[in-house]
Amino acid sequence: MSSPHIRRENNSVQRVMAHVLVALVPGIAAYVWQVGAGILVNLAIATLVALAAEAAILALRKRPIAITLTDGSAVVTAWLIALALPSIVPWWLTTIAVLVGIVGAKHLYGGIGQNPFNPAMAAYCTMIVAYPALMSQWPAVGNTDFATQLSLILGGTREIDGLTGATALDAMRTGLRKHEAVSAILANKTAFGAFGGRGWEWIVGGYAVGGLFLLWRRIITWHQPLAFIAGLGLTAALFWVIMPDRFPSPLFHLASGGAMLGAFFIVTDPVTSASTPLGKIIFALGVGIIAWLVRTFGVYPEGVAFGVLLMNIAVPLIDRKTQPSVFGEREEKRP
Amino acid sequence: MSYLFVVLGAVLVNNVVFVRILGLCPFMGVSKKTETAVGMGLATTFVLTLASGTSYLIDHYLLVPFGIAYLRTLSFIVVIAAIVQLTELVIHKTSPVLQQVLGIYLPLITTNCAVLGIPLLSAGLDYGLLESLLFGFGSAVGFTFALILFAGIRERLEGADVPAPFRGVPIAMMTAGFMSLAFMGFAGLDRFH
Amino acid sequence: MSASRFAHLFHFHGGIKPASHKTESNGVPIRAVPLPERLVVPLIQSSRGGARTIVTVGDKVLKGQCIGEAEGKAGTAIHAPTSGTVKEIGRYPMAHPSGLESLAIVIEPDGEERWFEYERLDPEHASREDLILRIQASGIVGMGGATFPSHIKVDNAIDTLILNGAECEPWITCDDRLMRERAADVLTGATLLGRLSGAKRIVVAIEDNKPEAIAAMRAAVRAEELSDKDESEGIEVVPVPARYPQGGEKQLIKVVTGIEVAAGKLATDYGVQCFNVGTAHAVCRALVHGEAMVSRIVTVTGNVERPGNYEVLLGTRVADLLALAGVKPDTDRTLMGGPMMGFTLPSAEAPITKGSNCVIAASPTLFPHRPPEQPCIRCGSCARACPVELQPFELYWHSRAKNFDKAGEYHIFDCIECGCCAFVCPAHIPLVDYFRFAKSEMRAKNEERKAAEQARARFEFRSFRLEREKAEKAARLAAKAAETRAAMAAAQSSEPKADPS
Amino acid sequence: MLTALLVMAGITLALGLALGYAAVHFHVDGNPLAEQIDAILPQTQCAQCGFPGCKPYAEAVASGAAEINLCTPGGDDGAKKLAELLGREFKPRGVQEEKLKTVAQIDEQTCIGCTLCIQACPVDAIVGSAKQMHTVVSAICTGCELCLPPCPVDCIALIEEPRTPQNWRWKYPRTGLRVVS
Repeated sequence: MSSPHIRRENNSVQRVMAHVLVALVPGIAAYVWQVGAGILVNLAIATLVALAAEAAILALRKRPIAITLTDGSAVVTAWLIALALPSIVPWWLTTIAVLVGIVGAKHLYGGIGQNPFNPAMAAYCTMIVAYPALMSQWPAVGNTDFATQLSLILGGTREIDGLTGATALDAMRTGLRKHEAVSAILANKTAFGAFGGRGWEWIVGGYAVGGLFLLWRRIITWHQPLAFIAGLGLTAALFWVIMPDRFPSPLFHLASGGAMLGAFFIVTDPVTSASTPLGKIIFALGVGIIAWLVRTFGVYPEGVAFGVLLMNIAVPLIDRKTQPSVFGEREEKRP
Repeated sequence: MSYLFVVLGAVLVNNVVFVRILGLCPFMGVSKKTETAVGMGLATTFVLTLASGTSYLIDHYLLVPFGIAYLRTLSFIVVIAAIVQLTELVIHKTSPVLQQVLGIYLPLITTNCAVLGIPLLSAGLDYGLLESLLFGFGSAVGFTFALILFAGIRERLEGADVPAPFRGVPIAMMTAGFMSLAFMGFAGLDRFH
Repeated sequence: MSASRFAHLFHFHGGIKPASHKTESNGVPIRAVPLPERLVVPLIQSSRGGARTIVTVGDKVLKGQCIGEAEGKAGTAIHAPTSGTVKEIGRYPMAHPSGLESLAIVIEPDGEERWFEYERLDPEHASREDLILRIQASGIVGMGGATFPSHIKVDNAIDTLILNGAECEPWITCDDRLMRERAADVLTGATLLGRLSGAKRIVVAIEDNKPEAIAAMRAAVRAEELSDKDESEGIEVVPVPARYPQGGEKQLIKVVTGIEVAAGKLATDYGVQCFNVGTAHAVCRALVHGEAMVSRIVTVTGNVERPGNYEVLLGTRVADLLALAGVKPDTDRTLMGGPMMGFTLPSAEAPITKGSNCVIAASPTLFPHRPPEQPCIRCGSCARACPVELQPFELYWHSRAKNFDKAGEYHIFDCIECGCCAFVCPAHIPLVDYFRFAKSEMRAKNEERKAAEQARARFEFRSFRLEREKAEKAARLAAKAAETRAAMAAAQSSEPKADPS
Repeated sequence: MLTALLVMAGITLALGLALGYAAVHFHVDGNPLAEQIDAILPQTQCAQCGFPGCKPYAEAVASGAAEINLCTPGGDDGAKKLAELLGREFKPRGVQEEKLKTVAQIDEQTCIGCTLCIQACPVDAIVGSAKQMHTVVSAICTGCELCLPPCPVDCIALIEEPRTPQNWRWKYPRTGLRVVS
């Protein structure tokens, strides 16, 4: 055994993952309060499937099970998947999504730390491409009780026009495609609250609080959240200033869909994000801009996940091209 | 503006590899290292642009006037193959630098499916000469783009503890699949006006 | 004293603040060690060249007498640590992580401690060349651990001399005690080094967690000023913030002068040079008192009853030293050097050498074993801690996959192996181990490549020579044949035609 | 139908003529490949591949006359590099231990000064003259073993280079994780 012979105390991957889980709690609490406890069932299903899948693969590959299973990364992925999917998707959809994420996107690449694609977002994108209908049925806020949600999750018939509601993003895009003005859409629909989706504002706020907690505990750095918010917000602001009736405001973009979850929990994933300071900024900026493009012009309702996957592709190149200069190199470059 | 959409559409939205699923052999074969990926990309850009232009001319001035458009595939293959061979010979003799950069890749793509597919597609799309050239060029840039990004990921994957049955081409295929999935996000972006 | 020119210190990137653990050993004055039964003095004690033995078994030697002559320009001499008899010249385990053996001279002390009398030099009047030669002959090397020969280092014209009293490694306090107790000698050595290298100013840099040492050195500077020597003018004691690896040469130069010494360059290229306080002290002993380097201060600490600093004769076995300090029973290994950069001693039989600044008895409670390695999650903590601003997680990724070309691209040879990255890693990856592995493999590959180049050139030349010889031989034969033919033809033609018909 | 035939024939004829002209006019000689292969070979000149040195083997590989996995000192690593360079399939050389570098050493008591080993050495690493004992310059010796068979008195042995702190190598860290690559 060689140096160093001492290590920082109380420092482990488990601790990092535990912090992320704790930081998700405010958002989940708001979710339960505003939308209903169905999400808890989905979270539980996702967690169980994730742990079981991970354990099975580790056993198959004859790798130490306990240490990897307890590092908490599978649980984080599971929770992010559950939070990204509509909370009333049937149990088998959650299961498939988690399997895609944990097995396909993570363990086929060698497990934690080696996957190029964000497992949660890879799972989400696969699901939205494979099951577009199910993936666009969200519980109408304040309109579904837990029993209904549970029956839907367990595979109950989905004769549920009154139970599902359009999300703020959906309502906005449907209106815009009919060439309605933004102000008119906001005034007419019940999907909107003060600045985002009705009820969802609380959840989004919960995510933001959790994100600030992670920043405070130095689990994440400011680069990605700030750059993501700048990428999405500034692009939205630019178009909104020019044509406020055709493009919704930056605040609306940031407060709806997966923007806040993405800003603090997805683009900050250390494994699949760029790792150099400049790289982190480029990465998250790119995710923000692509998210806006997909939301505004694309065929899919939410762009954050596609933005993340697309930028994941570019990460090795970004990292390579943004290597900070090493000690003494700056002097060299100086004439 | 519409020319810009032709290029952008070909680069991102209808990316030749990820959306049209063309040119997979060089995409898998020459993507182990970023340097070779760049070389291959440049060679493809060169050949594809050239091929688009020539096939447009052949199509427009020979095949269509004589009413033998059904011979497109055949004649395109012949023409493209010959032109690439010709270019290779000329480059080999005249420019050692270009030979170094493109030389070894040119024979590889003489008639790969992307090089043949793009001119065929553009003939079906009723593009003019400039549009055909731009379409060929844009598709090739999209190919280069895909190849370089893919090579970056593959270089990193070299250090990953990928399960034995998935090492090498299988995991590369998986990765290409996820990349393709990601590019689906661009769907619809070229239709906005 | 004039106002400090160092009101503004510079900052180096990264670094860590481990628990310092200095108080265990810095409270007690430096103690002497009773003469051991025998002393094992390795012939190689410098990073740049060894010594050639000039004694034979049975020789009587005096304390400080040269027993190993400097080999080449870079070599440094070895001296008898005490008076006695040469018992053996053989291979002994050395204080090196490999646990390899090296040639050493074993001396049995006679207990008289009689010094060998060198011809005295007057440092005030002797020539610069003589003084530098005396430094080499006295066997002085860098005592911070790097053991670079001081006579080479001092033979460079510089502007600023930094006296390194930072001692940033946790647990080690030998420089601290040395400065507290022998400040005047340290200062004299530093001024001599400064004079030899033409330095206009001398900066004594001490981490601010050693207020007593700072005070002692300041008092020594004041005393020097009172004695009215003109050299005292450019000397200043500068407290630097306690942050590991503050005492790293490049980091300290950056903090004091703002200069970043680039990879492949030397501090002297920028007109700066660092000397350890221990080295300065040794220079003073050698030039002023005529004593060759035969001992050094060693911190013995960790899991021992009586931690502290000892003045140890070179060649004393680590085991003897540990016995003196009273090792506690749950000790499971011995570290040489500090906990950040030191190594586990393969054998406590290894002797103390010129670079051994600290011996730590380690127990699982004081120095817990590393938890199992987990996969890297690219969190970037290591990059934030790296004082050389490398990307250790990338280096790790490529070193682990034995992808050495890539590791080289990410500047693996700039790594100073300070251990900050491994200290902060949440996945408990022994990053430095991977880097050392990659570096030594890369060095070996490089050597192989050079050897292959040489072999190729020699083979091609041989083939060429053989061809040439063959051609020459053929030419010779042809010439000879032609000659004979010509001679025969001539003989034939000169022969009188017997029968002209 | 006839037009089609004529047009196609015209196209192919024109292209064929152009290609034929170019093939003659733009012909280039030389094979830089052998040099690149030679650069990868370890230059021990041991001839264990069956060719009289590294350069001849490189030329044979370049022309396709030899397999890429014949080089013993280069090992699997070298074969892999060749496979990469040539775009050929890598074939492992089978199980082999990584050998420490060895150098030849002549037992000077036994040596009779026959100079046979000197003639065998591909890198001129053995010095001495007839009837005088010979010695190996170990810094140059590649450990190729070619001097062993000619020696009539078996006075040459290969010895491992002694381990010193200079050539000692750090081990690959042993951890719970599997070694990749």
